[in-house]
Amino acid sequence: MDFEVTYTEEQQRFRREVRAWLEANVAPSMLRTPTSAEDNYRRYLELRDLGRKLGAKGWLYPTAPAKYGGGGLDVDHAIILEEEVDRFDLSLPPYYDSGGRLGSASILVWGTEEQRQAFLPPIYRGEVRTWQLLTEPGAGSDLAGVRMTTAVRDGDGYVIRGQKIFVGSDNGTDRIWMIVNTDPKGKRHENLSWFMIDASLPGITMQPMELMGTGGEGGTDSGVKQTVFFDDVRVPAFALVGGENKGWTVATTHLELEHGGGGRIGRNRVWDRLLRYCQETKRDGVPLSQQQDVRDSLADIYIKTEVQRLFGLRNFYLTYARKPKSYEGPQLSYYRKTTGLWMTGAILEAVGPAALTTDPAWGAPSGFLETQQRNGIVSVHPGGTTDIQRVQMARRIGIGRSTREKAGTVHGAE
Amino acid sequence: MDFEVTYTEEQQRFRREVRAWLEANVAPSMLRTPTSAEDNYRRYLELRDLGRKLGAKGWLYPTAPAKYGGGGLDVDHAIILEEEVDRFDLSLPPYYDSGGRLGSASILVWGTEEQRQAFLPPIYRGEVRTWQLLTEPGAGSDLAGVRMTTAVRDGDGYVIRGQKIFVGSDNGTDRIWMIVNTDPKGKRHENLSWFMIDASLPGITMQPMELMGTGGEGGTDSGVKQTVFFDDVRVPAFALVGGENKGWTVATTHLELEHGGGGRIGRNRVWDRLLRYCQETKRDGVPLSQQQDVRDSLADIYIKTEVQRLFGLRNFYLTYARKPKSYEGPQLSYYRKTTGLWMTGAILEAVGPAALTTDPAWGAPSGFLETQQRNGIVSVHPGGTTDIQRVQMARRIGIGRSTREKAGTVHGAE
Amino acid sequence: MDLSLTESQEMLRTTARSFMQRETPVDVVVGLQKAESSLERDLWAKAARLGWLGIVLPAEYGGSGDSLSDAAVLYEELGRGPLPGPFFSSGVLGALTVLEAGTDEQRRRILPGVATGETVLTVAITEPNTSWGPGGITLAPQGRNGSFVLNGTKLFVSDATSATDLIVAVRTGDGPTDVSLLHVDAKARGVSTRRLPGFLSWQCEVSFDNVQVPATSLLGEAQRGWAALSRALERAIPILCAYIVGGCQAVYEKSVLYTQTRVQFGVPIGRFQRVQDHVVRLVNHLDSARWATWEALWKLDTGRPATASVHMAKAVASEAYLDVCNAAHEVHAGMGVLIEYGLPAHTQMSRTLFHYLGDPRWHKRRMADALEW
Amino acid sequence: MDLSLTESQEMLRTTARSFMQRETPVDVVVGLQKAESSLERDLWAKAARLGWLGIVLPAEYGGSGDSLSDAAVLYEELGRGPLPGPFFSSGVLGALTVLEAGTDEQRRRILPGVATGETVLTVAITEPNTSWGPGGITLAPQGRNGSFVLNGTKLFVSDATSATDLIVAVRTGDGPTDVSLLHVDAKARGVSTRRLPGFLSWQCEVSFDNVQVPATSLLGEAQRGWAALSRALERAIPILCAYIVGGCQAVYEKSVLYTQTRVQFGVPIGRFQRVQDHVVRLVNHLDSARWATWEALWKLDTGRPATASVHMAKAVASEAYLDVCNAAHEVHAGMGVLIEYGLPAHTQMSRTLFHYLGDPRWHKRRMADALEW
Repeated sequence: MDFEVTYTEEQQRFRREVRAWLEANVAPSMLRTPTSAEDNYRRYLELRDLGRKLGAKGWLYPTAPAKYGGGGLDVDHAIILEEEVDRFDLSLPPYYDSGGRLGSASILVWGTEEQRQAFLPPIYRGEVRTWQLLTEPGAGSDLAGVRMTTAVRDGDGYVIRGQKIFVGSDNGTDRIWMIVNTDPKGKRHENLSWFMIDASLPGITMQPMELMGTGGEGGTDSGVKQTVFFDDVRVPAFALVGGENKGWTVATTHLELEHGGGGRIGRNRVWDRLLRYCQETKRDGVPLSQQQDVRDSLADIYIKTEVQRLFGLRNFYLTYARKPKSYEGPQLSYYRKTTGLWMTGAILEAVGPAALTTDPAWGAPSGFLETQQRNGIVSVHPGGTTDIQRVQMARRIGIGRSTREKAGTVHGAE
Repeated sequence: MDFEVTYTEEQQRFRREVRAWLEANVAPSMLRTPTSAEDNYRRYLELRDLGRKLGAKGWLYPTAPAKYGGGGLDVDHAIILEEEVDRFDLSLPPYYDSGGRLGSASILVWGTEEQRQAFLPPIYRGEVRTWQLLTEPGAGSDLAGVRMTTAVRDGDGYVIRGQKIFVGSDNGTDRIWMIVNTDPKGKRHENLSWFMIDASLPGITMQPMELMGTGGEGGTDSGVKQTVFFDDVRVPAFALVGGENKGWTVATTHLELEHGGGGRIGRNRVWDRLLRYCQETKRDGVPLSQQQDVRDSLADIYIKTEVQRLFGLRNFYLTYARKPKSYEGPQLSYYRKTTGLWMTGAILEAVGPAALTTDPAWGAPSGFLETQQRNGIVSVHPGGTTDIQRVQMARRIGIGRSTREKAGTVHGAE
Repeated sequence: MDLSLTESQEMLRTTARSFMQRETPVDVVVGLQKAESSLERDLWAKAARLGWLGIVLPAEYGGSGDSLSDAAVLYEELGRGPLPGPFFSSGVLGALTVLEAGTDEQRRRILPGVATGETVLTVAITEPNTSWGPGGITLAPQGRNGSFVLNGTKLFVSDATSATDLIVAVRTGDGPTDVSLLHVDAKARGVSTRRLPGFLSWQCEVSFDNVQVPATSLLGEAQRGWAALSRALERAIPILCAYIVGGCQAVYEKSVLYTQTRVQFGVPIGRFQRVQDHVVRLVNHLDSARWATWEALWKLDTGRPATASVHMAKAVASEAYLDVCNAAHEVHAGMGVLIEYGLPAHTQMSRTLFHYLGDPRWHKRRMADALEW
Repeated sequence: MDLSLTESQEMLRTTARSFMQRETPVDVVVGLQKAESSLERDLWAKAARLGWLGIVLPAEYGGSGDSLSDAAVLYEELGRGPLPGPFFSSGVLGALTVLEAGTDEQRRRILPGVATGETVLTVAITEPNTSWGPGGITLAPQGRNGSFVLNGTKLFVSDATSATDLIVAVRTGDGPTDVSLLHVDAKARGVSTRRLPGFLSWQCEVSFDNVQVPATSLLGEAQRGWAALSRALERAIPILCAYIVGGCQAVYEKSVLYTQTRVQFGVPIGRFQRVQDHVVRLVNHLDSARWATWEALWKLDTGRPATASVHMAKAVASEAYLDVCNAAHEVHAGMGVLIEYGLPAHTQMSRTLFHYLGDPRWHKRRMADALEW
């Protein structure tokens, strides 16, 4: 076995190139905690700009096929990129782009050649941001139960109406990747379809939801998600991906990736900052990290983050070495979610109420522990609750149902 | 609220009477760890003898109606008896008598007057020992699925055939309290019946099962349960309790009591001995109880045993004050079982491998910790697994089913 | 043995519950969350008229002379909100501290105003070291012209932004428990209070910048402050636990209702064993907290040694509320994190009270000490 | 990056698994449980012929010179039984200790016999204080006529009743790590061994009553014993972890099969979410232990600093096996406690190995030290 990528001289050169480029193009201010709504928006625009620059180099979606505007890089180069971006506390993309990540992967597998050519380049180049729209008031864990948002064929297009909730973050989106019901009387799993549409179409309105936290992807802890309303929104037929009423098949790819099937390499950022905080914060003259109770808590937390890293590494390896997977995707997701929730208690016990405040004097730097206290809870739900992850695991292990369920396809045309 | 029984002068006199009687009649040798199978049998006979003496005074089943040979005592006197017996590390009855405890309670509720008069006095007086026979190879958690052991009407009696497992302990029994299928083609919950029969009837044979532990009631950690075979055993129709195919109704009483509905007062014996052991055992010159890690474990263990005591007290109060109950019975059972299993790990961590050995030099006195290590695991299953207890809790809380399920009746004719 | 409430306790419960339903439905509780001060004038005045602010005080000091168990019945109802405001800080911990520490003159001067609600107390104990033991108290006043001068910070002080009077624990000697209590006007020059921002409820910073405190503000005798405070805490903590039990109960009821009404996969989600198991975990915590709390209250009200029970109750209740909220979030998934739904108010309160007056580890260790292992 | 086994490792796994299936089915493993000695002559001889007893030894000492990862593949298969016997005690920990501590002469004298199986080693470290640190070693030999005289007890020594040779850690100075290793003939006058009875697997008491040990029996140099033992432990522990992973894997497979075939309430019990959740918990532990173990092995085999990883692997694996067995018992209910079913052999082994070579708390603290927090 080999738990590390062995880099060639050429790859090390690439690393140096990436690092130099990032140092030149990532301003430290991009990582600031916004001081106001306007500042938040300005910061967002800076990150989008960075995304476009990364996209132009093929580094925004490094392993995506070059012919559609992706980087076309092999996995080793992609790892180098992820590692280097990680050094700046950023992810790829450096802003919330859920529909871009998951929609593009789905389109790669299930879209027509024309759709790939039309939809993928703007995503891969960072020209558009895309949000995914799945949940409805009546369909959360039960995604197959989507019913409130419908698309009805009308001439050369479709008319969408309905409502989606828990969408995106703040500062709006360019594109929408959504699942709707296209046959209200149809059988379960045979009545859904996916659309990739413009967010600016007439009839689409958004209204922010105020939440305890967002638990979102790297950096976007705006505390806001949107309710999106569709009032007879006309979309072209071309926007339908994977075929009418074939949406559940497409969803298997989408969900496999969302459920952790793709794996992940890289360290746990909360851990790094937590350790540093405990080393730098003294109580009664002694660093927290030198107090036995705190040390014991830190050891438990560290081990869980390490196991999570190892699960992510394994899934990453299985994905890119194209090895068969079964329960590993939802296992990573389940482990990550339950660990995050458990960590809220472990950190609170270790650090005390300082973990709860964003106060610059008495809380942890940039309130990162307070964010963890919220997001450790909130993250348990998006992309499938812990309960749903266990449903998936059990099916793939081959218990609970008469036939063993397979992992969704995550490799597309290349 | 009042968490204690307030005793009258008369009751305190009763306590002194009980204590004096027990001191005169309980030989310390009864509590010995048997040195051989023969010694184990001798000890059993001594305990049976003690049971008969208790029975003659009405103290074996103190709250059972006097007219059937029980003590006819009120709850305060019963508590005094239990507390005093507890001081001798004994329970009432002082030997494994599951069928006596649960069978008599069921007969009190569901038996005819003739059956009460016939079956109850020998139990209450300690003249007979009774085992309960419920589990079959194909029906464990699913008690309603009993099918292998059948009783077929034949003239003035029934003929029983089949097989029961996980029965009793060692040294045999006098009576058998069992559930059988009396209508193999009948509907679920409408095809079972209970019988109270002589264990000496022709056609009944027993074969010991070797187990990791028994997890049994007070004192009988023989490590043995029986498989009982019934080869065309003829029993009188009078042995049928509660009516043919009415067994599921009778079972609700039986199970409510078995699942903790009756409540319990009294301390946790493992806890008392564990604390004493940790105070008396030094490592590197320091008592275990003075070492911070051990102290922390002890605090966690103590709290769980206290909560268990409080749940038991609450159920005891609800039962004897005849207040309505819902999930409290299975909650106590669930808590007791999960706590016992959790304690195996907590004790192992606190005490180290000394918890695992019965060695007189290096283990805990009489190997009581080793017994806990086994029985904490084994006790999770008898009388309904932790999973089944949660099924019951959920139904009674009113979730999971359209109608809320009620607790079984535990009060009989008096 | 009798594990039911008395008739008068049942009445108090009914009164309090209908008051809460009328005056503080979920939207009111949620609306209060962002206020700098937790005290809502109108509510406060009504509570005073109901006699709630002096519930633990003897009649001679303007209170109703109820038992701690009676007070606990009330606080269980307040906890259901969870109703913010310095009810506990002033009416229980503050009141009991003055009762235990003050001279009779001081009690007569301070306590009637507490009962009427004019005086709002809070007790400032912890400092940046966040320790709840006497060793954690390092704020030492300097003496000047027979009065005290305070310079320093008290941290995580509950409801300080709504307090009129602060009881401040200060170090006045080198012995481990050489602590005194000062009664400080919250509006005195040099005193500033602010609510700490974040995922916590009205835990405040109190800063003292050359604050002059007259000698007469010393509650009772010097160096006896810790002993008095310990007695007050022992009686106050179970009432805080009752507040927590009320919170757990409300979250339990919310969760059961949700499992019964939320339909996914064509059935109410309560049909799924995993969802049931979250509720089972929740109710086990709830009942653990409830009975540990009530046994401690019973011991205190009947004059039994209660120290170990009180420590156990706080440890159990703190852990319970935290995990009850976790379980409820698992039941509710996305719906539970909507601020307007009301669950986040409990979640935030559960995190706050996890540490307030001592976290579980602290109380478990004090429990072990009290049991003389 | 490559997280798969090499071809030769796959072959070793196949060989070992078919050997185990043929030679040590469940009834054989269960049958061995009560024996005073864990060593079954016939099995031992066959294992020796397969080269398993010298798998970690260089060729010059009669071994096969395999990597630790190779050895781990073998031990994962042995752990599936769980196959008892001093395979690990002699062939891994004993062999590595002699390799690390001994002079070249001593290695040449002792190790070839280990590889052939004639010599059966065990390393006696812990004493009644049950500590795995150097401070726990208090057994101090007296010098007499240039030889050592031993009086005292070593406790929880694995497989001592089947050992021909003991490596005994003794205290020979007052410094914290002033420990030396003695090579003692298990049949020497005054040495007695007995298996401790109870819910544990071949953990033995070794008593020394005026045992004369010649000076030449000192392995390597005096006072250097702890350093050598630490190096040996660092390499041996991940192989023990692999044995544990094999145990977890076997219990997992048993449990999955049972959920698929056991019918209750008319359906296989795997349909019930609660049963599934026991399996989920189980497989999460299994995979945690597996990957933590394999990363530590990889670090050792590639010469990377591995100390923290080794400590983590043992902590994770110890906790995993314990709770994997708990989860399996919940899946199996009554059936799981039948001795003949084979699960209790794992349960007992999981309890034994929880502490053996250091319990999770011990290793977590050493991990924190190694990470220099």
